[in-house]
Amino acid sequence: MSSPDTETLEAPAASRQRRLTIARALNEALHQEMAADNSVLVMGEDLGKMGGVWGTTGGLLDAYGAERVRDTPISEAGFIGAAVGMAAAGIRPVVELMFVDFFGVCMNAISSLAAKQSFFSGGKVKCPMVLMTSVGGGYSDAGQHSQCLYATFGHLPGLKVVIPTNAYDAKGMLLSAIRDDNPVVFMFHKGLQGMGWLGTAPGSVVHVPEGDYLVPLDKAAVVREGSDITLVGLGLTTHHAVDAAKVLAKEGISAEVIDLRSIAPLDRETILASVRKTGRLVVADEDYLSYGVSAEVIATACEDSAVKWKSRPRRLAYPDIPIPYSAVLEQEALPNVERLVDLARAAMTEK
Amino acid sequence: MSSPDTETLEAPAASRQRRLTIARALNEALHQEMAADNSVLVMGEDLGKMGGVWGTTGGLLDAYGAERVRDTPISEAGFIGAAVGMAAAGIRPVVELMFVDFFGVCMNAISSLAAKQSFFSGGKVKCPMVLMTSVGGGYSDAGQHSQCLYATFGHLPGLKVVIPTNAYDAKGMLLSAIRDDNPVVFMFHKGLQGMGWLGTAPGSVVHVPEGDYLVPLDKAAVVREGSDITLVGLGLTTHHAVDAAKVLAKEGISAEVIDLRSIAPLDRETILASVRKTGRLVVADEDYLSYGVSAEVIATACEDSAVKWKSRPRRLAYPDIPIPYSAVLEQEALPNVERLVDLARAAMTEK
Amino acid sequence: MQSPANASGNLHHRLWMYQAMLRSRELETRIKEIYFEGKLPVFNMAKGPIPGEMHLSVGQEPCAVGVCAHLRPTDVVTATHRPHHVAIAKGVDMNAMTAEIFGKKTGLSKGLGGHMHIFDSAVNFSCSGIIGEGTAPAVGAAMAAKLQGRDDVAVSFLGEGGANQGQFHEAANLAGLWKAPVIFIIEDNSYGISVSKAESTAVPRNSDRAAAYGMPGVYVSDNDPDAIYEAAGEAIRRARAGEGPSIIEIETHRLEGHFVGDTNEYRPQAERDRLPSLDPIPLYRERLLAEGYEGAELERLEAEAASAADAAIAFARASEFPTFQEALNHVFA
Amino acid sequence: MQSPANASGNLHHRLWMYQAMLRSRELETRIKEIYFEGKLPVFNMAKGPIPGEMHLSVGQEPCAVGVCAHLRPTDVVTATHRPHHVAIAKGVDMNAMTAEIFGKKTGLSKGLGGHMHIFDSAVNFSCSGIIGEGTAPAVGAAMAAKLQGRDDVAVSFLGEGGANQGQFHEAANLAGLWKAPVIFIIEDNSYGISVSKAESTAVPRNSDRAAAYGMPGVYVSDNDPDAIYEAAGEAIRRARAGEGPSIIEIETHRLEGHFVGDTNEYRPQAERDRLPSLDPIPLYRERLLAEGYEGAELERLEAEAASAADAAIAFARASEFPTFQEALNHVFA
Ligand SMILES: Cc1ncc(C[n+]2csc(CCOP(=O)(O)OP(=O)(O)O)c2C)c(N)n1
Ligand SMILES: Cc1ncc(C[n+]2csc(CCOP(=O)(O)OP(=O)(O)O)c2C)c(N)n1
Ligand SMILES: [Mg+2]
Ligand SMILES: [Mg+2]
Repeated sequence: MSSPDTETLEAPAASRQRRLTIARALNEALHQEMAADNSVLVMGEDLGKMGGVWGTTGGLLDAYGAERVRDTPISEAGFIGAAVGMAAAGIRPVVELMFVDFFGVCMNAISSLAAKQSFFSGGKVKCPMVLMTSVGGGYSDAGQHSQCLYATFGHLPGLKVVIPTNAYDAKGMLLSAIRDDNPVVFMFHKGLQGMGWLGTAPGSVVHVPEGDYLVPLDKAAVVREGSDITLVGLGLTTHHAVDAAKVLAKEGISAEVIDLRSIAPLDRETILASVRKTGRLVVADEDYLSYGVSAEVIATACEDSAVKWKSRPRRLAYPDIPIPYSAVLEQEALPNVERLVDLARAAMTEK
Repeated sequence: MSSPDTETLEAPAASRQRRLTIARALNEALHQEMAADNSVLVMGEDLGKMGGVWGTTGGLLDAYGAERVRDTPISEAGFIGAAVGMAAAGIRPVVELMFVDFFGVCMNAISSLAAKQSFFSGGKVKCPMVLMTSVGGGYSDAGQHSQCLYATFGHLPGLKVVIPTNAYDAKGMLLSAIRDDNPVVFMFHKGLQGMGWLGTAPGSVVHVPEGDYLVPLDKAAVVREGSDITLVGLGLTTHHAVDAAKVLAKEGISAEVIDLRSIAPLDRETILASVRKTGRLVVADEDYLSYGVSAEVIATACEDSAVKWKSRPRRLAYPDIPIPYSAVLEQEALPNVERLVDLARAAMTEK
Repeated sequence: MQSPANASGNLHHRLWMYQAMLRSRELETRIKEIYFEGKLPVFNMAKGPIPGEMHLSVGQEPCAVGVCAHLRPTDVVTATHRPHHVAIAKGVDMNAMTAEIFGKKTGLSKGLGGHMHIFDSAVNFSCSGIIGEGTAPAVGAAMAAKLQGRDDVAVSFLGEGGANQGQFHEAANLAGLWKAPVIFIIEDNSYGISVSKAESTAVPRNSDRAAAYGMPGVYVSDNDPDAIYEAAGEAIRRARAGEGPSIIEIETHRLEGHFVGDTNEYRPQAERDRLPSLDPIPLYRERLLAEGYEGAELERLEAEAASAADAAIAFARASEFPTFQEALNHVFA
Repeated sequence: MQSPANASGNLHHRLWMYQAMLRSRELETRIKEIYFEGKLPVFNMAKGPIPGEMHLSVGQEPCAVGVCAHLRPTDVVTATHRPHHVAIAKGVDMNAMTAEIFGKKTGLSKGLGGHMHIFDSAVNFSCSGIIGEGTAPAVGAAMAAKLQGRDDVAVSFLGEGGANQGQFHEAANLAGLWKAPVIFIIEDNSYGISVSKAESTAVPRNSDRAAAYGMPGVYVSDNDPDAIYEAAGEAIRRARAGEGPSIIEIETHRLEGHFVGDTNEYRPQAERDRLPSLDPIPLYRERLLAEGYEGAELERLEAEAASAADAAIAFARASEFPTFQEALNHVFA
């Protein structure tokens, strides 16, 4: 397992470690990969002069110039589609869709064009493109700037879809994504990004090695081992799950926490290995409930013949409503540690 | 239950019954509703002079004129977005997205604009729009003209998403959809449509009353009762499930068949009532497997405390690959009766 | 705030424009100040009475008032992520709008929408945080008026950055094709966040793109309320008369950052230094005085705007938060 | 089939164009006939050796040959749902393309793609069944050439109907902005399925829209291979020289229905009656003869095209179907 050890998600790292935010880790990965491989190009809105709304591209324009670090018009279908054409010609474009919520203006370029180049060409045309995009809410940015849409991307074939939970994974996964010959949708959660102007889950800020390393794009991580119940999360809900596990530990409940990291492909083996051990499952997802990640994880476990259920699986997800602006409403709709703990307790006591 | 009785899906209707294809039933619904309500307007590509690629709008142009039956440019984001503006002003637009596969060029108009008008306006702005769209493959139209994408639409809040399985439901559901004050994504399966140039599942051609009647948009139908196992389908896979049930019946297995009809909202009660009775479940879905309808149905049943499982739930869905062109490959990838029967047999014998 | 098109005529349109600009400015000045409440010392966007992003229209008020001075409540306006000036000029209820911005139950949308989703069906105003999203619905609204035999028009506001969205192309083509009574108002403030117009747009003027859609295109320079009023008046007259759509591009200025908190650092220093001198409100005040309007009258309007803004803030602050049931109630009509 | 830009020079470009038109026509004539095999008596699109939709380019061959005569294998072409003429003119392997259309393992994409997804990486050709989809990748391909220091160009073919897609606007703006060496070829056959250009497009000519993107726009009338050759030559020369993109709109004719099976009934009778007289191939033959080309030479090319088409069909028919493993193998690279 190439992710940082359990402790990094749980406790401040030892003092001599270099702890970075996800934003800084992504920025470092981009710097290093652009230096190492001059076929890498960065393109999107406000990535150049401004360094990216999400702090990922700072310094790249100065270091690599305007040819390789391109600010674009507000034409997502255009520049993502253009990236596919570049990728076929041997360039490795990293493009940004500023908010995943804007997918509707450019989804064809992603799910038809990028995702199907390999298939339609019988494997002859490659699309080594990374689509970085921010997900998640919790800061009252309302219904067009706060969605996760994990399952929207996970459902459509031909895309790899990943979401790192901490800075170590973020750097290693972005390096893997850029080197991958396939389109990778690289989601970063705003509540983990470590921007100055947004609160950040402390567990996302972890030690990040300076050098080059890869974290695989197809492996979930067991971020905490346990024996009584499996808690599955992704993005911010992984942190909720770790926090819930700590609360449960005080009650004598040993929870194993799985961070999906990738939803396409979904690492079904890691999920199954855990649920076969614990016989109990709670999935925490910030995406909309219906036809979401939580259902897929539950179905995966329930289809398996080797799981011996001690209680029925449960899920916590965003209700099937647009994301309300008012903070009181949004906070009530979001999954949180308390509700996750409640569900885990229920799974321990009820059938 | 307002759908035709079990027999209509299974046997030719009595001779004095008026049996229509889904295409004719939809056409009749549009004619009747345009006559009854002059705020209804039809808009899309090739719907006027040509009468619609899917045979749904024949005769409307002559009957209601070019103001109310509008051919459009190939500008889906434009005309669907325009329909939202019309709908807010009291018009009831029925628009067509010729193939659901083209969603990527106009999804913002559907999932952001149409779907969220009510929510964003605190209930003050309505969007009584019907988006008709064709789904499904099986006739070698390849990877951009054969998808179902049920879950893609079902996952996003603010849309009602329905798919009729026979002409009776088609007419009654379209009338309900037009009169509904919300955006309804009305999917019709090409393999059920009854176009001259496409094969059609015979069970879709059923008696359709001439008059006005409504079929609800939020209720699944038990199209065949049974006690040993529940088979859940939607669109074409409902017909597969009925056929599978007939095969199973010969083996002494009593299968109950549920036609979802709506995936948003999903009629969880009808599913649960059946699975509580049978304790066995197989879901057949022509949409991509992961994060699809099949997982949601399984998760719904597995979350329920009242289901006493006799064997684990199973699913048959389109594999997570783009749809191949070559007929031999496509047919191998599609769910079919045989595989559904196999899964049901396995559910009867294994844990 | 009724537009002069509907007001009983005793308020001259230039005073109305001045007043509407002031109202927007006074409200946004207060919003900006309150926005920082609770967010400091370490700025955190999630905190305070006005959380989330906040895009101010400071400097762009002339675009709103010059256009909306011609509109009736039954005319439709779609605006953008930067909506306040247009909303106020269109006559959106300031108290309810402010309450919405505070996420309160008394807000236009009961707090479900927020600052980028101001919907006021009483005056047919809406806006959206997705660039280009309002263009096509405006065409639809215009066609609805036409089909229903009304001589109402629709106006779609967008930024110069938004004019590079495909949706705009599709909407403009539909409008030209169907001779829809719609006017596209492009507020050219030279920037889409940090990206300058020269870095985003292949031609110097979006008004020249009108020819691609068979409609007139007009460029109004200098952020001048009177010139905007003239140009918009002619376009709206044409639209009402069944002569079809228009594009008007207006040279305007974003005096603040893209959103509150953005420090405009990507703009050249000389340009930033010039910004205060470009404030259209004092410039218009001078012009009105020079042309013989009474200082006392202007002061009265200024005081009125300030107190309207105070009242709106007070109303919003005093209002209750919604209950969660509201969020569940309005997913569907 | 190498274009004259690469051929060793012994084949004059007009003969090359004639030959490439013939090849496309001969192949499509056979495809049309075979398309009905197994589908009758009750036409069923799912049946026969060539199932699914089939869009023929019959009548539009001049657009393909006049442009591709200037291209090299390293130039990129993106085409549409109506791709055969362009593919053949770009030098796509006819046998492998035909096998793809038959869904065979020897097909360009092993039968995974089909007629709307002809991909030949040897000559940098691709196409797509979604209207407008090829426009932006062409801009990207053009920028790649520029960034990699090659003087290759990219050409995006689209229909006049496709020019109303938002993607085209975004791609054209990017191209103009970045001075990408890309040429947009709009095949104006007056129809998008049943919808005429007048019913879909706010302006008579898409070439006039070029001004909206800061690039030259040229309209070529009369479906004339030589005129297309001239116009394309100039645009491609400009692009290779770093002078930026162009739009060329070509008046052409769809002599068949939108797809095989479509009977063109929505077209006025007089227009349908006129169609056979508009066939560009006999017209071009007459011109070549009138200008002194040898009849025998033309007959040789005709025979060659027919036998190339026969060979392609025979190759496709004789090939095996793929195994399902192929479908699993290529979801990812
Ligand atoms: C489709 C889409 N892409 C990107 C964004 C992010 N974004 C918000 S405002 C903005 C700049 C808009 O520029 P312009 O249209 O000129 O309006 P202005 O902000 O200058 O008023 C961008 C890129 C968005 N909201 N929607
Ligand atoms: C985005 C999208 N919308 C609609 C269609 C359905 N469709 C296929 S071909 C076609 C007409 C295309 O017209 P045009 O661009 O003029 O090309 P032509 O068929 O005349 O070659 C349409 C509407 C599609 N394939 N993609
Ligand atoms: Mg701007
Ligand atoms: Mg055409």
